[in-house]
Amino acid sequence: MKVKASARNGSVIVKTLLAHPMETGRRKDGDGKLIPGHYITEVEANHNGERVFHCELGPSVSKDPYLAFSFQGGNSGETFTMSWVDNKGENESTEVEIR
Amino acid sequence: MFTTRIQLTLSLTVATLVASACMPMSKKAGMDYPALVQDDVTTFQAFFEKRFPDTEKADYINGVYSIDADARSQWESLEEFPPYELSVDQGKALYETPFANGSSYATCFGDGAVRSQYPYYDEDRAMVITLELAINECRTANGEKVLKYKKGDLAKVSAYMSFVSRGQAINVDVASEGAYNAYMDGKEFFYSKRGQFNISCADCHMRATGFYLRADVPSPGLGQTSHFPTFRTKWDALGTLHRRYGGCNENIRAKAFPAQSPEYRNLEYFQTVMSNGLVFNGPGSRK
Amino acid sequence: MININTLLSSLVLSLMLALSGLASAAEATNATQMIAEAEAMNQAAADVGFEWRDTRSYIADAVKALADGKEDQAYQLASEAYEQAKLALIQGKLMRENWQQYIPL
Amino acid sequence: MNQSRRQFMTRVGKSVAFLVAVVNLPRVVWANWSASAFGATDLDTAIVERYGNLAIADSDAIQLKAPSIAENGAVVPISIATTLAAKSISVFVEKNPSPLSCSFNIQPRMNTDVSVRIRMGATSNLIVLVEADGKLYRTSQEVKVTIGGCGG
Repeated sequence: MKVKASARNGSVIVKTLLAHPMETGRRKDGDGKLIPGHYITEVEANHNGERVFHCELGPSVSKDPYLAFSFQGGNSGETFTMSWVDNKGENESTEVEIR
Repeated sequence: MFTTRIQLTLSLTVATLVASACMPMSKKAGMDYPALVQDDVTTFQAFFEKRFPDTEKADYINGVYSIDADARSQWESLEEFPPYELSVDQGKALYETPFANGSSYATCFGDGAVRSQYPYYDEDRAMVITLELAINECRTANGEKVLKYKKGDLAKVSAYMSFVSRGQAINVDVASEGAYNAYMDGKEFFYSKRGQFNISCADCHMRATGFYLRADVPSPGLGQTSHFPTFRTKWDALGTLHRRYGGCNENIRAKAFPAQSPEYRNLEYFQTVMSNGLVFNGPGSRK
Repeated sequence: MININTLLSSLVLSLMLALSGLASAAEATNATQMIAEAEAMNQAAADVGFEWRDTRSYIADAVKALADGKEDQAYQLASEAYEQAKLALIQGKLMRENWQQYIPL
Repeated sequence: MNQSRRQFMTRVGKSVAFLVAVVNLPRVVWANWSASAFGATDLDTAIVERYGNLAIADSDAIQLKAPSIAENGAVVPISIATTLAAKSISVFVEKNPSPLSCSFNIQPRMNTDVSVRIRMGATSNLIVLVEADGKLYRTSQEVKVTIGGCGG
């Protein structure tokens, strides 16, 4: 997970790229067999114990999903966490420093 | 299916036949090659200035995005996390990994920021040397196997070297008869119609640039060599300039030349000369 | 409908052919000969650097058709390859002499 | 579209370098993913599964930024902003096999300004619905998707 977060005008602007294949479940492999769907279903961000971002994704979001959003409050030097979970229950959480 | 017979006829006109009889032959001894070439550069760049008065000259290094706002905003979004970033990192690792004999790419290229030294005309060997060729020659000189020219590790090393060279000025000299001949070969290639579609590089990248060719706007011919190797979404990988040349040629249904063939090296030489005054900004990301 | 351009163009084509010393149309009477002529013509186009993308695959298809006993199809495919190669060669020669006429400046 | 497992793991591995720290959080409690809405295969069903039968009205208080011609249908960048007091923002692609692409649930401190890259299988209308005041507000735009060109 790559995250860039910067504080600007009272908001924290976040841009993130989640490394994930986002298999749609419709693609076939070399032997003509369907590759099972494997995609991120939810992404969220928490700052000071409060959820500041939440998104539900489907398999039609691009490979290595890119998301940009912003939330109020939060200052340069503080941290927040970004997390995702996919349809197989795999997940990742990252603590991000606000620049 | 069997219709090729008539496909050429459109452009083979009487006029060209007549004109061919009065073509002067050039390439005489004692010519001022730099001045001749500078004239070409000035005329070539003026063509694009006139076609796209709103585009800053320096912006042509961004290819079609210098002339297509809709595509540019998509590209800028992609560049938030550039798709070539990982390749550049891998290229750096490759660059720093010693060869079996203990030397490394750094033995040949120092810190790697040498993009603007290529392509150049080697007087002794009487041929154009490109960065990719030099990378492989560095390998063979150190007892390593050559790498494939179109993609993979070689493209990654080239991408890393381009990355650390970003901003270097394009300023290719054409100072000798040999260099001029190579330049003229590239120029001839650029303007010659070829393939079943009978289309030249110039047809798409001068005549048709800025217009839709089916669903694509061909990029301007100015600045095309500044940003390679390029990560194409279509390839989902990095590819070198000569890989792109091959793809272009196949698109017009001409048989592609091999990467690093004299034809493509001379074409790269000519095209880079045409972009003199711009800067190298590779690696790039494109559709 | 024949317009003047088409007419002139075909005139030029035949003229070019005559000048190029390759005036003879293919004289092959069977697929084997036609394939050989197509190969030779395609090599000539390649020698001037103007081979087309698909000519070789037409020849390959012709060879395959012949091996499958489809003589007529093989002959037709080889003819197509021959025509492609012939035009590619004309194109190459024309461009070699006249490329400066095509500079859009 | 191709990404081998190995590449994927390399990426995951690499991304660690970008982190301040990888922390072991208590297992995040995830909201219910709208499975039936994401699984719907036509636009109307997807909307109903996501939002029930809320009234829909076109609105110019939603700014949708999307290309008119996608450079690549696999990566179509879109941005959405609205001045409405949004509770959620959902993106639908009419002609995708599953029209609902993604859905942002607006949190109290979250600004109503988001960007995402989506896949579009073919030229289609892109429809954005903003849920506010118990109603749905809509804006849409056609995005052309082409294949097999020379790539410029």
